[in-house]
Amino acid sequence: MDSAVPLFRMEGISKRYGGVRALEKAELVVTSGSIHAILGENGAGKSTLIKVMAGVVAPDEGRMTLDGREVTFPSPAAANQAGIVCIFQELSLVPDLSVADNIVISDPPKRFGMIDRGAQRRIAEEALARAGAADIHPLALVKDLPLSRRQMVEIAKALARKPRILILDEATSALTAADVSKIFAVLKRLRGEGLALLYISHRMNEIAELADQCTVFRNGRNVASYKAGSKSDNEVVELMIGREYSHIFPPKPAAVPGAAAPRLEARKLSWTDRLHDISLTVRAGEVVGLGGLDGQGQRELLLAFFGVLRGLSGEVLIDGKPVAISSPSAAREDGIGMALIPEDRKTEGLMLPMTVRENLSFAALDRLSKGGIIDRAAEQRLIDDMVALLAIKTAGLDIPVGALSGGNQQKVVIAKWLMRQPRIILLNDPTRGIDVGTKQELYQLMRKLADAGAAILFYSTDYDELIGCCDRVLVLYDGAVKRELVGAEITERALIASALNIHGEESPVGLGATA
Amino acid sequence: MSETTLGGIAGRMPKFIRRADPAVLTAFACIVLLLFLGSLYSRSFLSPEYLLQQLKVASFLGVIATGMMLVILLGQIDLSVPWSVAAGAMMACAAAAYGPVGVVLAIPFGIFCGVLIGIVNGIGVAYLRIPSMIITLATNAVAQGLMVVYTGGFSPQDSATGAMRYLATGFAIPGVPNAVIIWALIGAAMVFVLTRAGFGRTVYGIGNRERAAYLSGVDTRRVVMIAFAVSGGLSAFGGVLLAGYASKAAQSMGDAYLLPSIAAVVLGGTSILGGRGSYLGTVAGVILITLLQSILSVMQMPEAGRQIIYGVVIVAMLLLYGRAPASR
Amino acid sequence: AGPEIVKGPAAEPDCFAPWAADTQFFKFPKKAGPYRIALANGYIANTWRIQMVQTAKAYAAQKDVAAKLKEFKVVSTGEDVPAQISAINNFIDSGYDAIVVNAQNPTAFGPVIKRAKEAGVVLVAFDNILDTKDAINVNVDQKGLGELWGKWLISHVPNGGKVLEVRGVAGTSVDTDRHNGIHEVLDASGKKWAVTEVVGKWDDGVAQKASADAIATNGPFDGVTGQGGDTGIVQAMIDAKHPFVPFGGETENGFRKFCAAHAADGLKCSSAGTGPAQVAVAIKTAIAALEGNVVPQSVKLPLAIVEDPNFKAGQDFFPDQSDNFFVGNSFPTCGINFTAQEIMGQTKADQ
Amino acid sequence: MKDWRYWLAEQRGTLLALGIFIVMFIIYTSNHPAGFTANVVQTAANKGVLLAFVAMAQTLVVITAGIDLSVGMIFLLTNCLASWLVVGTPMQTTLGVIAVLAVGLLCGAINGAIVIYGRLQPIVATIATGAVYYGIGLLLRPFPGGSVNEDLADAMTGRVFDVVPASLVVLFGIVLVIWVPFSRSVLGRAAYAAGSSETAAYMSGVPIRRGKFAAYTLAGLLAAIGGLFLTFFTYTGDAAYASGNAYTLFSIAAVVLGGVSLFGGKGSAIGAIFGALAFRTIGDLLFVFDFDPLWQPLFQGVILLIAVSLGAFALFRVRNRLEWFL
Ligand SMILES: Nc1ncnc2c1ncn2[C@@H]1O[C@H](COP(=O)(O)OP(=O)(O)OP(=O)(O)O)[C@@H](O)[C@H]1O
Ligand SMILES: Nc1ncnc2c1ncn2[C@@H]1O[C@H](COP(=O)(O)OP(=O)(O)OP(=O)(O)O)[C@@H](O)[C@H]1O
Ligand SMILES: [Mg+2]
Ligand SMILES: [Mg+2]
Repeated sequence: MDSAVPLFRMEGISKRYGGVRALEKAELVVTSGSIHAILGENGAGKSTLIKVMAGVVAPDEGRMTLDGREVTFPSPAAANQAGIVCIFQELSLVPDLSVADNIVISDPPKRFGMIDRGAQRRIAEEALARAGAADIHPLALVKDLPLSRRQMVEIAKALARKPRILILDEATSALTAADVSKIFAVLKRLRGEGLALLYISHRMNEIAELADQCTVFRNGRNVASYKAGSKSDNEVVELMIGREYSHIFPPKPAAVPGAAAPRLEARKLSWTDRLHDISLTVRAGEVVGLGGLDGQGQRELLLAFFGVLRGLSGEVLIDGKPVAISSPSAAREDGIGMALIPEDRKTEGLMLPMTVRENLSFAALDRLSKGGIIDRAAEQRLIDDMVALLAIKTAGLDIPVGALSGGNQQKVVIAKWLMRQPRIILLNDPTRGIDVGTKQELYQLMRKLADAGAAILFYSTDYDELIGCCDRVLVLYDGAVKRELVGAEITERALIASALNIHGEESPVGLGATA
Repeated sequence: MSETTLGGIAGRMPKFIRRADPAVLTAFACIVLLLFLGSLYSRSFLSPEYLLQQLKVASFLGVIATGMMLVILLGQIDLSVPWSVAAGAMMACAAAAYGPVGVVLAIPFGIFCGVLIGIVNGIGVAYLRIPSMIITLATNAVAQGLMVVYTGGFSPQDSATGAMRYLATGFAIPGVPNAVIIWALIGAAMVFVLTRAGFGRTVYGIGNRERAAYLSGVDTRRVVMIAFAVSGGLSAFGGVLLAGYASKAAQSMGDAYLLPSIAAVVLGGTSILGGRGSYLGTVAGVILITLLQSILSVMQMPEAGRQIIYGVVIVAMLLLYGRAPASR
Repeated sequence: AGPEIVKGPAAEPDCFAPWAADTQFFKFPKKAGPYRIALANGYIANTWRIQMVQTAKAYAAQKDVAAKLKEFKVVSTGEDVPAQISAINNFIDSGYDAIVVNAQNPTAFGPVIKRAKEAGVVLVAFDNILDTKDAINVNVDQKGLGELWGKWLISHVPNGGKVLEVRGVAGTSVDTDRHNGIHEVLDASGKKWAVTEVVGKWDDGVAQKASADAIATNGPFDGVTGQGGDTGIVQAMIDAKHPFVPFGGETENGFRKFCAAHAADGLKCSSAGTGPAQVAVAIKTAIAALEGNVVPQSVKLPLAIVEDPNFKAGQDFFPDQSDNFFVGNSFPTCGINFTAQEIMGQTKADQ
Repeated sequence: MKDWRYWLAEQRGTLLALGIFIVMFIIYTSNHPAGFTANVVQTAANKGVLLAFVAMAQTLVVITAGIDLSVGMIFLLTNCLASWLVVGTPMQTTLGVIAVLAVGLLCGAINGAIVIYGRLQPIVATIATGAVYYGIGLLLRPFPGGSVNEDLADAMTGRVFDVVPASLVVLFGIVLVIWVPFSRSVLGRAAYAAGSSETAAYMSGVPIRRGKFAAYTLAGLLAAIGGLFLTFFTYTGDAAYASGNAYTLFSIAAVVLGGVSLFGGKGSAIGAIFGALAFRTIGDLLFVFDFDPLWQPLFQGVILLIAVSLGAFALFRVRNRLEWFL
């Protein structure tokens, strides 16, 4: 494995965005036939580093060598030519093109100068099969696929380019355990074929399973490189966050108060063929998890509560009284007080070019205004509170929120809803792509909000989170509640088993929850 | 970019300039340049009468461009301006035929007709999700059809009322044409709405990402609808003022205002994609366009040359400051 | 199946006056009535065109005319020339006997004229006429109009001086002819004239703005001539407190109202032109041709001229009518005389 | 899902436009006094093909999520130019045609360069270049006039074998020679990709700039073909501002009727062609129905309003309100 000249080397790479130092003399050495994990907090500069590598971002200074020869990449296409292929954190699929079009997009097969559709389809099918996603039809439009499928297409697309260095920037953050294990098998095979793989993830268990070599980034610098397995998880996390790291999950309260009417209740909620007779309750002070494989109706369920879906049947009750919520603006009204932290913060949670201030107060403008005029003093007070409460790291309130790192963006999304002091909080996979430190803060916050009397419904693709945070977990399968796990029943084994619906002993479907 | 030096200079400027967009500053600089070039041709381009005259004429475009800006901030466009202007003017004059009550209600009625057109646009864009570029084109055609039917069938009265004349050409404050005062008032209201009111914030929010605004619990459809209604109303009001200026309404009044109003908003640094822009910029854009048209006209440039210079100047100015940021 | 080329004079020589001495005369084969006649209009959305369409309908509805018509159809195709060409093609294919056209473009109708000739369809153009010897043109002497205005200025500003000329739509032959007429006369006068030209596009708003700018930068002027949008030009003078000066202009009602009101202050006007009623002459010509009468290939319309001090309310202008209304709706030699009410109130009366 | 279903889903917009056109055309011809004759079809085809070319031009740009408000003016400019150049001997005529097409390409290329390399928003950039092109057209033809090789013009606007309108044959040929290769080329795909998601396309190493540039340039070419046809149809050149603007706006309407998304990335020029033909038939309907002349513009406006609102019916199928916001 140790050859004299490393396959790829980056030295003294710096990149600044305005006043932010995304990278500061960063170094990286990549060798063939190994999986190199890059770790670091949100905003540590991981994505920027690999964007430099992939020709998306031009570094301010530094040099890169490939096979010992100095290279520069003026465009992603140039990096591709050199055999560097990247799966970006923000997906780079073209939504209106088909899966096959996307897979061959950088270099489609040609005949008589035109794209050869037959050949393209064969290449796509082969690549999909290699990525373990043969179930995706090559003619389907990417925009019609759920996020997790798109991620698989992204991987197939990368493989179709026959890379020498394959970079995955949080490529698994939207994937379910089943897909992840498929991907891992593929990655390990590629390593065997002599590729160099760079792997960025915030999921420690994935890194433990996969990586040969690890490099930790902090504040735009590489602070440590070590052989995988040579450091304990706690040591690694401390390297990442630069401070002592203790317990992840806050303690759960002993028992959930059960006297009053549940804050949020659903009775036989159905919607098209995606939700089937879902009944559930969430009490004030409770954190209820939604589990199951990705795409089993969890997102739709949250959207249904929030008034986004049309043609719902069944009943939704707030404090025991039936309500008809027909829009998010109805859902956030005083009597209901609901908040939704949406799935995709960049397109659903935030207006990226607008300032942190404008984003924070956006959902609470009606509360902060008198006669339609914003009370700027009140706005400032509330924003200060929120920034302090969530420890949002920002260079100022008047910079675009898009300039914050992923984790801090997510905090802004949450803070923007907390400004309304919601009574019911729906969370749609809020920790996706967020570093351990921030995650921990979010877990604490969730519990704090519950203790203060909020009812929380929490969907996560991460089983550890469900186990660590939730008082109860409802496992969804094919749009219906398959099982309810309470307290100590919430184990990884139980979650996975019921998610795959492979339980012999079927529990009384969901209805138990309404009691 | 050397921020330190820039910051140093900016630090010494008054606050409103420091906060202004470089695009807006450049636009104002272009105005000065234009006047300078004009004055080389004839001294009278710097005379107060001429400048006031331009400001007065600019205020008609200014009022119309205000509505256009609101719509553009949403990331939409309003192509129904020509016949909203004409309908506003014609209906206001027509109302005046109905006795003293008609005369009193003339202006509100004209504006109301514009609002109606705007509401149809708004329903189409916000509720039926039809691209604004196409629905406003269609309502423009419908409004034109209605006006043709109306003119032909009802032998309308089309002289402006005294009030309309007064608004467009009178002087409430000596030396300052009323049209300019009206534009200033509407502009001030717009600035206030855009910077201080919740409505303005939501407009910017929707322009940036309507989906996120909707999920924040904002009734985005209503906001879009209101914006189009306001745009229609302002176009019609522009028509009312124009009718006052010309002391009568005519069918083709609005034709000359569509492209200039879009160009003015964009020259003022507002992003045609929505979500970004300041009213000060629109003011600059309006004055710029008006001056350019007027100077070319007075220089007796043949039409062909005027069109060419007009186009080249717009492209040149946009290249100067209206460019999107580089992608890397 | 084209017309026979014959010697003059025409059937009604006073009405169907030949354009020039060498104008040819047509005699179409006589067809049995009643006829199907179509009006292929282009643009519709301005007062002139609306008034024209209304006049056409009013004329076709007159008893003696209606008796000769089986069908009178009007189609407006907008500004697009090919659409108008297609409309005429369709009329030919549908077997109309005569087609009256206000052409969007004088030169673009060659192929259609050919087809009409082959099909034996009578084609009559008016207002914007056709550049051809194969169709009938009902023609306004645009250059003569310019000459008239030029002479008016010379007679009222005898020593030459500064003149504001507000032109029409650039690139149209009407604009060029009128412009040339004015300048030829002025140049021939031997006096010194400083003419400021601006483009008013025959539109009050545009003309007013352009005039206001011109007055502010190049004024004051000793005389004004405007091809259209004249109400706006006078308005600009009033707004700028420009002294009233002699004015040669078109026939808008609003302009004549001003002329009548401010004549004493120096607004000495010559108001001349041909109103939209010329469509009636065109229809009349078509019918005459179908009846086998001799008609000139190019008919010269008389100009409706009113000059200071002869503006009479209720006859030359209508104080309670719209400013945009075009006066000059009578062609006495053709027996055509509409009142304002007849034209603009027509639909109302029908309902 | 079966393959053909994906194909169907992809072609839905085009097929819908085809359907609308066929229905309207049947209404038109069955009420036409002359009926469904070769003459009537030829007249409709000649008029429709003009707009079809301009609409195809617009489509190319719209696919990249841009818009070209100068197509109408390129159309006029090339018309004026053709009225000077496309005359004389077959050799001269051929050179003239080539020159006219080259000027169209150049205009498109200038638009492309300003939008892509100048990084200006297409709406304003093309408003401005449109003014310039119009000005040049007016310089070339201050008055309507000029001439064209009438043999060529008659051949292009006549009929092949006395049945099929030649203009339709030419249109078909242009589709085969320009649209089909473009849409299947790497550049064409780049244009689609750029329109659908410019960042994603860029990050995937797609040559977006070249793709967009090609789209704008070919749009200029197609508009010039339209301009040539206008010359063939009218035998003259005419710099009529209103008409240039009208074609620009009509082309947008045609594109939308043809199922091309103004947001980019979706649709085909074939759909736009049917959109153009359908749009033109709206105007023709006036001819066969006896409307009071003053009500005709209103009728056209209302039909247009209804036609563009048809797409809104899909809204009732939307079960997830987030789909409102693309
Ligand atoms: N386009 C940009 N404009 C301004 N600042 C940026 C931009 N991209 C990144 N940054 C800043 O650079 C820093 C590094 O960002 P980067 O995306 O590389 O972090 P990361 O390690 O990938 O974080 P995460 O784990 O959240 O994805 C952050 O502070 C971020 O705010
Ligand atoms: N193999 C495939 N090939 C092409 N398209 C697919 C494929 N699988 C899914 N899709 C498309 O993705 C969309 C959603 O897919 P799918 O039903 O698998 O989602 P999901 O998240 O698994 O939800 P659920 O399990 O609740 O049905 C469908 O509209 C379908 O068109
Ligand atoms: Mg990252
Ligand atoms: Mg499924």
